[in-house]
Amino acid sequence: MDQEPSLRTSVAGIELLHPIMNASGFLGYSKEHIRRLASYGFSAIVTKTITPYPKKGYDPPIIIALSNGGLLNAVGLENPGKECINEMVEEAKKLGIPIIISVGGATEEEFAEVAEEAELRGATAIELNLSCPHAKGYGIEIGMDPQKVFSVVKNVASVTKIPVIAKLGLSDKVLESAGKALEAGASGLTLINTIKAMAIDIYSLKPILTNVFGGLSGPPIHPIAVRVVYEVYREYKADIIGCGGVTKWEDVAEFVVAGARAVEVGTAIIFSTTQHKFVEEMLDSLRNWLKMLGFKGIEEVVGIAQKI
Amino acid sequence: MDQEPSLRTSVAGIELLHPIMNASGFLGYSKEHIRRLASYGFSAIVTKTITPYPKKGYDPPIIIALSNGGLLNAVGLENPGKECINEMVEEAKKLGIPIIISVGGATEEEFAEVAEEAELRGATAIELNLSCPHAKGYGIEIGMDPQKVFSVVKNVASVTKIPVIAKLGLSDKVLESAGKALEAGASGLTLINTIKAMAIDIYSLKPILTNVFGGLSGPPIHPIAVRVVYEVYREYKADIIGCGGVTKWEDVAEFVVAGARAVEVGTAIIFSTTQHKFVEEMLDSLRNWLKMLGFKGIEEVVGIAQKI
Amino acid sequence: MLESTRLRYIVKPARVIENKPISGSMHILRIELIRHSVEVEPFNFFNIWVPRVDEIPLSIAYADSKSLFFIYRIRGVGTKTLSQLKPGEFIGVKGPLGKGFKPLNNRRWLIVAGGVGIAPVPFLLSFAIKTNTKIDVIWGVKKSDEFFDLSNVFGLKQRGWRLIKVSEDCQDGLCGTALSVLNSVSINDYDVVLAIGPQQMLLSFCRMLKDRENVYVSLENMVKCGIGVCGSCYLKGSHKLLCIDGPVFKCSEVVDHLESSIS
Amino acid sequence: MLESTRLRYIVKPARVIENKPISGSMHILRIELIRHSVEVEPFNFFNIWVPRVDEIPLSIAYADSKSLFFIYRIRGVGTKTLSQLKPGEFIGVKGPLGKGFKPLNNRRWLIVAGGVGIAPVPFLLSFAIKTNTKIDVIWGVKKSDEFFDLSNVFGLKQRGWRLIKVSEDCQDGLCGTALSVLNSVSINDYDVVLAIGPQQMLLSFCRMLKDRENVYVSLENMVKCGIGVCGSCYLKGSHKLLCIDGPVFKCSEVVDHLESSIS
Ligand SMILES: Cc1cc2nc3c(=O)[nH]c(=O)nc-3n(C[C@H](O)[C@H](O)[C@H](O)COP(=O)(O)OP(=O)(O)OC[C@H]3O[C@@H](n4cnc5c(N)ncnc54)[C@H](O)[C@@H]3O)c2cc1C
Ligand SMILES: Cc1cc2nc3c(=O)[nH]c(=O)nc-3n(C[C@H](O)[C@H](O)[C@H](O)COP(=O)(O)OP(=O)(O)OC[C@H]3O[C@@H](n4cnc5c(N)ncnc54)[C@H](O)[C@@H]3O)c2cc1C
Ligand SMILES: Cc1cc2nc3c(=O)[nH]c(=O)nc-3n(C[C@H](O)[C@H](O)[C@H](O)COP(=O)(O)O)c2cc1C
Ligand SMILES: Cc1cc2nc3c(=O)[nH]c(=O)nc-3n(C[C@H](O)[C@H](O)[C@H](O)COP(=O)(O)O)c2cc1C
Ligand code: FES
Ligand code: FES
Repeated sequence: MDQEPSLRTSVAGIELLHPIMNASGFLGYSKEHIRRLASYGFSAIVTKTITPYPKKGYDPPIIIALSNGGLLNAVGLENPGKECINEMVEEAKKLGIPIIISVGGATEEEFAEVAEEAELRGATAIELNLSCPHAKGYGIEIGMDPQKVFSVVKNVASVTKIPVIAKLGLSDKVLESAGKALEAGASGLTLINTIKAMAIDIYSLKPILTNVFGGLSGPPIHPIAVRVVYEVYREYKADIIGCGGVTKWEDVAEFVVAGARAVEVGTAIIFSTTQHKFVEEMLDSLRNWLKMLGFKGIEEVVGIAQKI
Repeated sequence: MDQEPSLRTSVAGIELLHPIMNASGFLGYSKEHIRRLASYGFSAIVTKTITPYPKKGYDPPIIIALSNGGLLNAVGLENPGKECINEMVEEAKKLGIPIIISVGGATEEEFAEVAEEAELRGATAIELNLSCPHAKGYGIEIGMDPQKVFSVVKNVASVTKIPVIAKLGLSDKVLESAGKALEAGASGLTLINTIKAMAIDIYSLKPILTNVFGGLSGPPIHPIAVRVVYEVYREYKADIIGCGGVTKWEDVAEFVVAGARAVEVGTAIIFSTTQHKFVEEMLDSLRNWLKMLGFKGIEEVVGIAQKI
Repeated sequence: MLESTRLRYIVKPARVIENKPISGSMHILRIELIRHSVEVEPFNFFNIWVPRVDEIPLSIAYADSKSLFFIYRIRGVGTKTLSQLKPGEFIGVKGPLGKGFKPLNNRRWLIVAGGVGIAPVPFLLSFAIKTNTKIDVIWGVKKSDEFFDLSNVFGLKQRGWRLIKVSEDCQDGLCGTALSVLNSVSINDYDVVLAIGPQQMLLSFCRMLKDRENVYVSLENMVKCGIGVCGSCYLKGSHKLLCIDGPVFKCSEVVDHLESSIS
Repeated sequence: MLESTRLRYIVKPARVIENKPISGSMHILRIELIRHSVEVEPFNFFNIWVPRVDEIPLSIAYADSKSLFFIYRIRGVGTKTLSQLKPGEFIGVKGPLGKGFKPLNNRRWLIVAGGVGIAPVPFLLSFAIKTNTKIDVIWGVKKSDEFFDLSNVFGLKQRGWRLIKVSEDCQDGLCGTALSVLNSVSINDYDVVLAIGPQQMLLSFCRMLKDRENVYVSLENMVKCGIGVCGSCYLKGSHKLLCIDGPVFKCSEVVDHLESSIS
């Protein structure tokens, strides 16, 4: 009997039973949310981006599906503030699952404040959201500027001992920003966030999202995300979490061979009609794939497509 | 009897019977290509990007379809050099259709050289390709840098009297680059080009395109392109040609209400099973739409979604 | 499957055909989708996009081959603006959302509706008529002028269902609240008992009938995205989301939520 | 429709099952698609992706429920590398590309194949057998060791078709070129006469039969994208593209192209 290939992986020092976690912003600011996300079978839970104080977010419509298979959102980083971290971490511990707190802020100090709370409450790691394309002052303006990335990451890494992962979005300087994040002490990178986009209703002749602009996610952005992962891995051989348009197991595989040690899934959760099985189904297929190619574990194929 | 709404439009001083032209790079470097493009019913023909001297391009695979509904290409600006402009312009004149020469170059002088040839041969206008995401030195490096955009456009505009349209791609500074292009004398803007992306085969574990990276086009990029058009129109009220993922008449309408006076269609040509009818079908639907909303012509709705 | 989910979550353009008061406190909205068609079940809801103003979850009140109908009460800015839309204006709808909840053949159902909680009932009745399920509806309102003629508005056949009206102003129908009438009904005769209306009413309902298996409520909660992403509609103490697991739940699933929501 | 076009243009992973010489100059490649299935017609071709090396247009030679077969000759780096792939290795295929060209019921066809031009013939014969069309194949080669046993390789039934072998070295079959035999055939007996092989042969063929309606050639041309975008496969003097309008054309459509390609 052949042994089943292993899907165990580690990223940024976090040990994972398998490479599939959820993407930030799909639920994730209450213990109930954590319970639901855990029931999907993710190997770790990533929370919604948490800011120090409650943030109201935009008025609906905040999330809509598009005819190109993607999702467009401008939630506006709505969250109840850092107080919710405690109950989420407790819930995750009860369930025995690693929990990564996504951290947002308008200033370096705000990032550090939430990160400290996360560490204090016993979170597994921190993901710095440096890339939201539609929350003014909280997002992509930071990730686009390698110097700002450096100082936010540095500031957070200097006050916390748990792993710090920097989440970057698509930008002209994403490669440089990635380098700066690593230099500043990030143990890993999540690539990428949504891409700024919009949709207009051609009958009422109005933009649909209340915020007018939003972030595009889902299958449309996948080939772009794979490209970013590939380029960043090629340059830095960093620990990368691939994010963007993972819908089928093949997308996970593609991210991994491009250089990701794990992936995050967002949009696909919603479109799946078998939410409580689809992670498991992807894992089965990934095992079969590794077996077919003669590999013993998924870590063997991380970045293997770089050899050309 | 109601009068049919008019689809006549003008962009960058070019009078068009209707707003739908082809996007550069879908055929377009021989008289035979022009004839075929004309047979699709476009209101103007845009050629493949022409450089002063023949350019070989990459080895196949150069263009592949993706499971997300998009197309990924790295053709490498293959073209026979500026000598082919003459026969194309002659053919277009024979067919009575405006022809826009897409111009590429590795230096400011090269852009000017092709532009002069285009004017000499009697082309209707010039589209400067400042945005190819995969042809080293010929593309997005220019469009990303507002100063370079300024000097290329300026240089070309100073040697030609026919309209100069600057084609820009997605970049952090697209708004600024658009402004610089207009300042330098561009009569219009084409927004946007493909977005840098890649695809990896998970069995052979290799990137599929010979060039590894390519440009993503088609429905996946449409909401991003609409956003760019909307932002640029909001800022400058410029003459804009919307480009990116136009597949159905609704996409044309969306671009127009965002601020475009015309659109270019690329990827959809290939996936259409009724190539010789699909422009006509879109035009019919656009007329019905305008009628339903009570407008007399498409020019009335350009940018109308800016009023929010 | 995937495609159909996606289609549900797209904001589909629609035209207002009719939009007017039908009773002292309620309005009826009739719309036609412009380019799509949808399949709807009772208790599905739609997020109604009022351009540049709001996205409002409303239960499907009735659907025929061409139109979708909604019944709503003005509560805040969103519903107020909605009520001002004129025939010919355009809106968008995201949906059908939520899980349908519909009768199998030859059942007996009891519905207890409070106020505008009546909204999904006409469509439910039309399904019941088709499946030969008998439905008794207790409809309670504060003021009698809230009543409208259920069967007339949607042309429902007067077969297989009964309406028991109850008003607190005692001007029409029985006198009291919907729940007060429930005490005099023999619950055991029904395969399904379902309440819909204000949270306080649902809480009392579930407390009254908590030991039974077949009692349901159709809940309201803060619905923002409607598609299971934003988390705003989660039920406290549960991992359920109203927008994709509901709006109909067993009392046992929501009693914690109701207890902690109503202080 | 749209979806099916897209699927054709995706590079679909495939595994090499068999890849070996079948005659003095030709190789046979048998592959299995890993995750897709395709519907193929005679004269469709596939762009075979040899990872990191090339993408090579090859005609479908035969297809059964599980496998696709190709017959090819080594010409340059691409085909050379292809010939070195071992069973178990992975490639990708884009296709089926081009328009199919298949017999209606109960026709008579004459095929004139030069060299590796024989590639699409086995699949065509399997279609002809099904549709009761009678096909005569004149297969000319330079050296007799290029011949392989058509029916054996693909297990074709020996019914409804005849093979006339012609070699320039006169070691096997008739002596001469495929076209020289054509002179002694009564063309009028056939509903369709189609030539496939080197350009020079196709040009001579079209010149010989230019006054007839039902004469076709299956052309080769520089195919890069295979999907009608890059323009490399255009026919000179025409607005046709080989990759989406061909590879089979009437002689009248391609004679200008052939004349100007061959100097
Ligand atoms: C599944 C579902 C089905 C519903 N069906 C109907 C129906 O058929 N007819 C009907 O009249 N009403 C229905 N409602 C309630 C309706 O959505 C609210 O009345 C409406 O959203 C109020 O919007 P507003 O802007 O007018 O009020 P606001 O000014 O926003 O608020 C007024 C009050 O309405 C409630 N509310 C506001 N927004 C929401 C929201 N997004 N979701 C839920 N409650 C909200 C709040 O409790 C608030 O106190 C339904 C709600 C849900 C969740
Ligand atoms: C529709 C079509 C069907 C074909 N079917 C078969 C077949 O079934 N069996 C077979 O052996 N050959 C077939 N060919 C020809 C085959 O594609 C070429 O032999 C092959 O591409 C050569 O590649 P290479 O890298 O080995 O040679 P290269 O080193 O690239 O070139 C060698 C010669 O092959 C020709 N060639 C190169 N690339 C192409 C290309 N992309 N398209 C066309 N010709 C090219 C050129 O004329 C060149 O002189 C077909 C060609 C087309 C267009
Ligand atoms: C509705 C929604 C909300 C999101 N909220 C956040 C967030 O709070 N923080 C964050 O870092 N990313 C957020 N994202 C981005 C996702 O985490 C992810 O980067 C993106 O959706 C791409 O992945 P996907 O294609 O799998 O959805 C959000 C995305 C969506 C669609
Ligand atoms: C195969 C291919 C070749 C292209 N070549 C060019 C080119 O030569 N010059 C140019 O400006 N844009 C080129 N483009 C970009 C298109 O003109 C267009 O901007 C892009 O495809 C988005 O439009 P679409 O989604 O309608 O295809 C090319 C795109 C493709 C797919
Ligand atoms: S309303 Fe957003 S998750 Fe239910
Ligand atoms: S091969 Fe590219 S157009 Fe035919």
